[in-house]
Amino acid sequence: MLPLIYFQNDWLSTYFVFIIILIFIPVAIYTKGYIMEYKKHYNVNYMVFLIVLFVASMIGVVASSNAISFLVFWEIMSISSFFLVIYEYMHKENLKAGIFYFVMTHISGLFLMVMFAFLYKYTGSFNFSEILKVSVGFAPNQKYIIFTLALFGFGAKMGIVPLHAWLPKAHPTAPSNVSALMSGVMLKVALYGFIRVIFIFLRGTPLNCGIIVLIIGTITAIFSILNALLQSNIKKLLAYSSAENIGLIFAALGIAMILIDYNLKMLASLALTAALLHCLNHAIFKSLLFLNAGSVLYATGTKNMNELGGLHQKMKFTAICTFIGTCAISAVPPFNGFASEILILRSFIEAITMVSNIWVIILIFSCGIIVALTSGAAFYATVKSFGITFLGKPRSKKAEHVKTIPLSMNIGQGILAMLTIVTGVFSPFIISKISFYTNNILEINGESPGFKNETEIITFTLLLIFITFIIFIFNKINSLNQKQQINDTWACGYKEDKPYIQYTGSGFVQPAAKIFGTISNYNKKVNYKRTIHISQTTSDIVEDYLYKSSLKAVNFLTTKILKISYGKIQLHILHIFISLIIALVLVLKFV
Amino acid sequence: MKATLRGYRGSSVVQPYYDLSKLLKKGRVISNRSSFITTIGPMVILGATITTAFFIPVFYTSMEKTIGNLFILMFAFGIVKMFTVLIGLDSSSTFGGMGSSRESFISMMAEPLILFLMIFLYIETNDFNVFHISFINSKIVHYDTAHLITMVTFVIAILAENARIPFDNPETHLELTMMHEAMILDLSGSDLAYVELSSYIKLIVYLIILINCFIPIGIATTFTISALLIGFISFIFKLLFCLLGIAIIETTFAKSRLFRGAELFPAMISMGIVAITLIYIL
Amino acid sequence: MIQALLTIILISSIFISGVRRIKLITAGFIFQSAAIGLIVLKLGYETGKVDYYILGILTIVTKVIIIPLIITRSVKKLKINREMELIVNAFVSYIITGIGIMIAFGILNKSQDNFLKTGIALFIIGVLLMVARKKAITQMIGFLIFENGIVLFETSLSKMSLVIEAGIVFEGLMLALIMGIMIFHINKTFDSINTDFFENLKE
Amino acid sequence: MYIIVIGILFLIMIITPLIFKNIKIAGIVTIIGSILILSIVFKIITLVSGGASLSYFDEFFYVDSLSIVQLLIIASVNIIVSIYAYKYIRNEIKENIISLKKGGFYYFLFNFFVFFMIFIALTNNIVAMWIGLEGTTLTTAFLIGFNINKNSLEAAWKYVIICSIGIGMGLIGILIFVNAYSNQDTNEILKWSHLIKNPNPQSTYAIKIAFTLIFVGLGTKAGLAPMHTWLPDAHSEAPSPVSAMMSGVLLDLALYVILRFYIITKHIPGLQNTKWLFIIFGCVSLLISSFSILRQLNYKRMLAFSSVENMGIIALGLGIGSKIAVFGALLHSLVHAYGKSMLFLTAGNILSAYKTKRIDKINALIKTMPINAVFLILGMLVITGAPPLPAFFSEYYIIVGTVEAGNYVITALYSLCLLLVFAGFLRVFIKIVFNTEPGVKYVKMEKDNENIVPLVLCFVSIIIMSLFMNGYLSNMINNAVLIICD
Repeated sequence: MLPLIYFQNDWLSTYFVFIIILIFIPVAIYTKGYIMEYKKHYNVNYMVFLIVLFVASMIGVVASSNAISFLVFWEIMSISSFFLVIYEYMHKENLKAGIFYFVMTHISGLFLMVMFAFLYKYTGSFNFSEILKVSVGFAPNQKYIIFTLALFGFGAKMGIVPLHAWLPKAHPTAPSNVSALMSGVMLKVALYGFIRVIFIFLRGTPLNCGIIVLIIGTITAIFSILNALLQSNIKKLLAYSSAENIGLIFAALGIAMILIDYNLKMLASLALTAALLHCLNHAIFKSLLFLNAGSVLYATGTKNMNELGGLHQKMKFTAICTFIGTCAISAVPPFNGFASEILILRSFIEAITMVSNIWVIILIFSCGIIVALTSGAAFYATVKSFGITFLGKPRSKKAEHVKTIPLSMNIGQGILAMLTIVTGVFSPFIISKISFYTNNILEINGESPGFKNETEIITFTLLLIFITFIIFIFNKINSLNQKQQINDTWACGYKEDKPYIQYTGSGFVQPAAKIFGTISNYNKKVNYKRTIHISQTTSDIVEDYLYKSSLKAVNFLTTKILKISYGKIQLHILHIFISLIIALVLVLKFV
Repeated sequence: MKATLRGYRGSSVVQPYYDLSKLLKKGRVISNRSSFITTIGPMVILGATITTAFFIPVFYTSMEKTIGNLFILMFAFGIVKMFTVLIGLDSSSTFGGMGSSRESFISMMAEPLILFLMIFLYIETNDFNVFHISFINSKIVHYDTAHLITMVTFVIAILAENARIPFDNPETHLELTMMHEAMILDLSGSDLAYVELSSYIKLIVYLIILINCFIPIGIATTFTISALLIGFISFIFKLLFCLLGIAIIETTFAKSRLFRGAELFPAMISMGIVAITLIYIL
Repeated sequence: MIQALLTIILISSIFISGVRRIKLITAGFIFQSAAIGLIVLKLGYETGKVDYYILGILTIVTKVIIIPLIITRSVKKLKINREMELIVNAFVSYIITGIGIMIAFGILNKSQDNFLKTGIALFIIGVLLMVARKKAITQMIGFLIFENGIVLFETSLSKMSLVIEAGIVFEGLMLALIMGIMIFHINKTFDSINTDFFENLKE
Repeated sequence: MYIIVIGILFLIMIITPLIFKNIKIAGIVTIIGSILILSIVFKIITLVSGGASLSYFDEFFYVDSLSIVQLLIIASVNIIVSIYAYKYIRNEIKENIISLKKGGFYYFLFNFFVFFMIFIALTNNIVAMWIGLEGTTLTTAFLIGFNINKNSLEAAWKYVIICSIGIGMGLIGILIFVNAYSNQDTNEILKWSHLIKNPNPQSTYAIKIAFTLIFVGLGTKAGLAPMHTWLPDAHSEAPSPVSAMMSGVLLDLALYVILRFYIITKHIPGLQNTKWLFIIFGCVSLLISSFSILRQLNYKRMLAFSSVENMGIIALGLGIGSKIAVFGALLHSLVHAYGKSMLFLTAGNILSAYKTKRIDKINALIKTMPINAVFLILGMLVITGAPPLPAFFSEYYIIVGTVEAGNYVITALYSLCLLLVFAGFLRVFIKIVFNTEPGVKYVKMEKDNENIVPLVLCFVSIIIMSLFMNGYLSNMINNAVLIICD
């Protein structure tokens, strides 16, 4: 009755195991140098142990072929990640964030438990293979139930709006290598679960489910990227942006579900491929960016980008890596981000032309527009984080005296940066590989459309490099006979350029703040004392309204219920008799 | 040409090229703050624009071409944008920051228009390849409303992307009004030359895409002398026509405030939705 | 004879439910227990079973002699030996008692078993004393009355062996002892046996 | 024969503290005795492992797979607690909190208490079960009021009054229950094993009333809400070993007695719906306790509320009644015994070190008492059902049971309560263990290292459970499930 742990190896699991290990290796190398920072206050072996446990449990989740073992590993994953989040327990807010995170993951765990319980009820087994056999004949309402539970269960772990609020809390508080793992890999594990349940167990869902997923994905994307814009904490910005990427992937999945419902398997496999590819790419560049943020933190000891600046001189290598990451995340070819971005947009467009129902078309169209806006905003946000952090000149003392980064950290970043370029340039091959498998998920054979002449990107890259090189040579020749002088920036008439005359991160996003400020209820206070001082605050509206109110409700109930347990002994005796009478009435009436 | 419209005698058409050559001869002055971005940036920008120029049809198109994917073109301009913005931030000056901020804001708003353009073209021609698109569209004799609406949208997008009036004023050097200029304020000499040249090329490339995607009448579809000739002439005419149009816009409009400019985009998007519905309803 | 004893029990219990002075309550309780013991002995005499004799003797020994001793011993140390303010005042509690007895007899009007009815009446009164009074001693007496009811119940319907019954009664005695000792301690530590002082355990 | 040995052992264990004035001897004798008892219990388990049943003294004692689960819990927790008590009592005496005489008195009462519990688990006579429960009330009353002060006396008084009313009610129920069978052989009707064979009473009406009385009355002892009000006070005031024993074992045992009657009632045609008593009271307990846990200032009280919650879980599982749910319930009673005693013993260590029960007074346990901190966290994980610890499986099986039974409202409620309890525990324990006030220098206490062995034993037994889950354990529990379910 109590099952042991079972493993399987179908290609989906293999793919995700591959992602996990791919990210884990550089992060592990990075960790070796990074933990030096913690040697003073904390126990380092404990952290290493937890990380290994974390990664192992994630591999267990994606590899397990049985509901029970899936849940077991899932919970172990949550627990270990929780203890990693509160690893720096000296700061109170970390504890708060950690507790919030753990409660959210526990919610997701409970939903999943109930979901698998339903699957057990319908199929009479915890085994995935058994479930697969039976699940062909599911009635729509059964599909609805399981879909809803899966949406909440995995969604809470993925951080889709409105269940995202733990993401921007937990990721900044965790040590950077851990947040790289969490945002790069853990979210993908949740996605894996969602894909497995929806596309493999249920084999497509009713139309509404697809539409819901599409809408939720789009909302998540736009909401979280606009929040990310206004953050001045690097890691918080990155956390929001990973929520945004999850939103993109989710939207793509939604498209795929809609298309499956219209029985356009070919396109569906295109969208699914886009989602899976973006999983891989996002895993790579997001963990790269988190590692960079980690080294900035290591070197300067601050996460607030308004205090940073001009790091490119002291930390050249990190700067280059971050630049690559930034290009990738804002979908600049030939870095990997753009390949999946193209596929996602493309699946949107092709879906518009194929689907027959006009309302669905308009829906997809507007979602597509919003997604495009999102990618623009992503460009905006990441350029901000890179430019303000590394370029210009130091904005504070912290940014001027930087520690040197140990070699192992640089190696870790370097590997990931290499991966970013490689997966970008050779994306066509990866795409064709993935599409092959997505085809046999959706039980269609033959090449899906839309994978033609993707190889163009390689030609493009080669040409680009070639021409740039020519120009470079030309430039060298041409600048041989010229003097090259270096002096200060023109300071618009001031004597010498003070750091504070340059744009800060908050200033950089003023335009967006003016228009979209309400979404992350951004408010700015200017008080004109002897010196003009400006203070800005942002907070998550969903968190403010949804979570706070639910907490209020719980508190109210608690105060009411606590009254039962306290009071005079006579009252307690009365409780017994009242409950006796009620029970008697019930029993005599109904039994 | 613009000058004539403004009523005074402007400099000759080759004037810009003369400027460039002059700049190339100058030495370069680098801010002591600037990083590898400034060092390689301009060349990459120029390289990217030239590369894109290879990927578009000018006056000859066919179905056999395997290059010219519209996505790649659009994302390639992403490279340019990236580096320009970063250059702006690189030299730690005020206007650089301001310019790049506004630039990236505008481009963020312009992104949906580009997507809409692609959606529309795909609906029309069921392809993403510029060559194929122009090949197919060259068969169309009269254009329906949606087509024209999209064309207008694309024109606006071009104005936005190339930082022309009403979004930006390329001539002036009064700092508060400029975006593109502000970013490259601290470049000089050959770097400036590269950037300027690339911006010219970028404008032309956009115009060519516009022409060949929306009004590709008479473009050569067969590799014969006559066809090529016709194609070339018609192309020149169309190009001149477009430049004229831009010139008219630039002289009639004044540069609007940033947010006034931003308000144009929602309008464009609504137009886009109208166009899509038109296609499916008509 | 048995009817007379039953009436004694009922009267004493009604009397107990109203009075304030603890001595009087104890006295009423003694009467009641004595009556119950006599009833059990009488049954033993009629049926000639040993069980009943032993049960009766146990009851009388414990409830007429030992427990009142404990109570009086602890009452001696009290400053005030009367219920000052009642949660339910005397008048109302008389009425409640009456209604309770009526209900008890009403529910079981079919069965001819008066022990049963009286037992239930005793339960109600005991509960009333426990719920409506504040002094710990009164609560204890209430519980003992409750237990008297249980004894009546047993005598009416039990078919069980001697060991068990002895066990039950014996444990009742132990419970009474423990309560007495506790009241002793409570009186020492709180300087009162008023349960109003029981409010240290919050949260 | 085993019964006699057990009896003799208990006689020795009870007598020793009265004869010898030396506390050490009493403690050691208790430990040895409990170990011997456990070995005997294991022997009995091997005897009945095949689902068979033994009976001694013309079926006055009767052992089947259901009772050996309880026996196992009692005996094993007993060892742990007595090992703990050995040091605990000596410390208390060393610090002049209690006198030497009271130390002996403690052992006397405690062994009596354990004796009664074993008696309940072994006996076959339904009234004898009641006597056993009453006996536990008597013995624990003084143990709760052990160190005599205002709080403990108040708690003890509440405990005695409320529980004895409940128990009395249970007795009335049992009397009616027996009376309903007066058509059958007089010296047989008290035997559970007889009633289970021919469960048809004179009047089902009487049985309904009787079972309700029994449920509510003994439910008071089992700490089901809303009759649980004595429980938080008693458990928070009693000395830690006693509270461990009570909340880990005693509550469960009371539920076991109810279950015995329920099994008979279930076999009477037309009375299957009595299971709703379990479900409703279980849900009420879950709700009340899980909300109360959220706002506690005293960690022992919080643990007490959590045992109310666990009783609710077990009752719910028994009420659902499908095989998987009952399995979950029994498994959960096992896990809860070990986990909760572990938590209470750790709390005892913290209490003896910090001398306060208030949560806000305790910080940064990870620095001051690292070992106990680790065990606190482990205990939290065990109780809140974190895999791969068995509590996860038990709770999950109950979820599956509710879903299978098709009453989804209960599923939602149950999950909500689990979540709330989880949040409450997390808040408090993370605060206790990790929270550090800036500027305060935390030094390691020397009290940390003493009394670690019992905690280790608890955790080891939990680990052993999760290892043997597929082997002996599941067989044993499955046999018990068979007894309940058909």
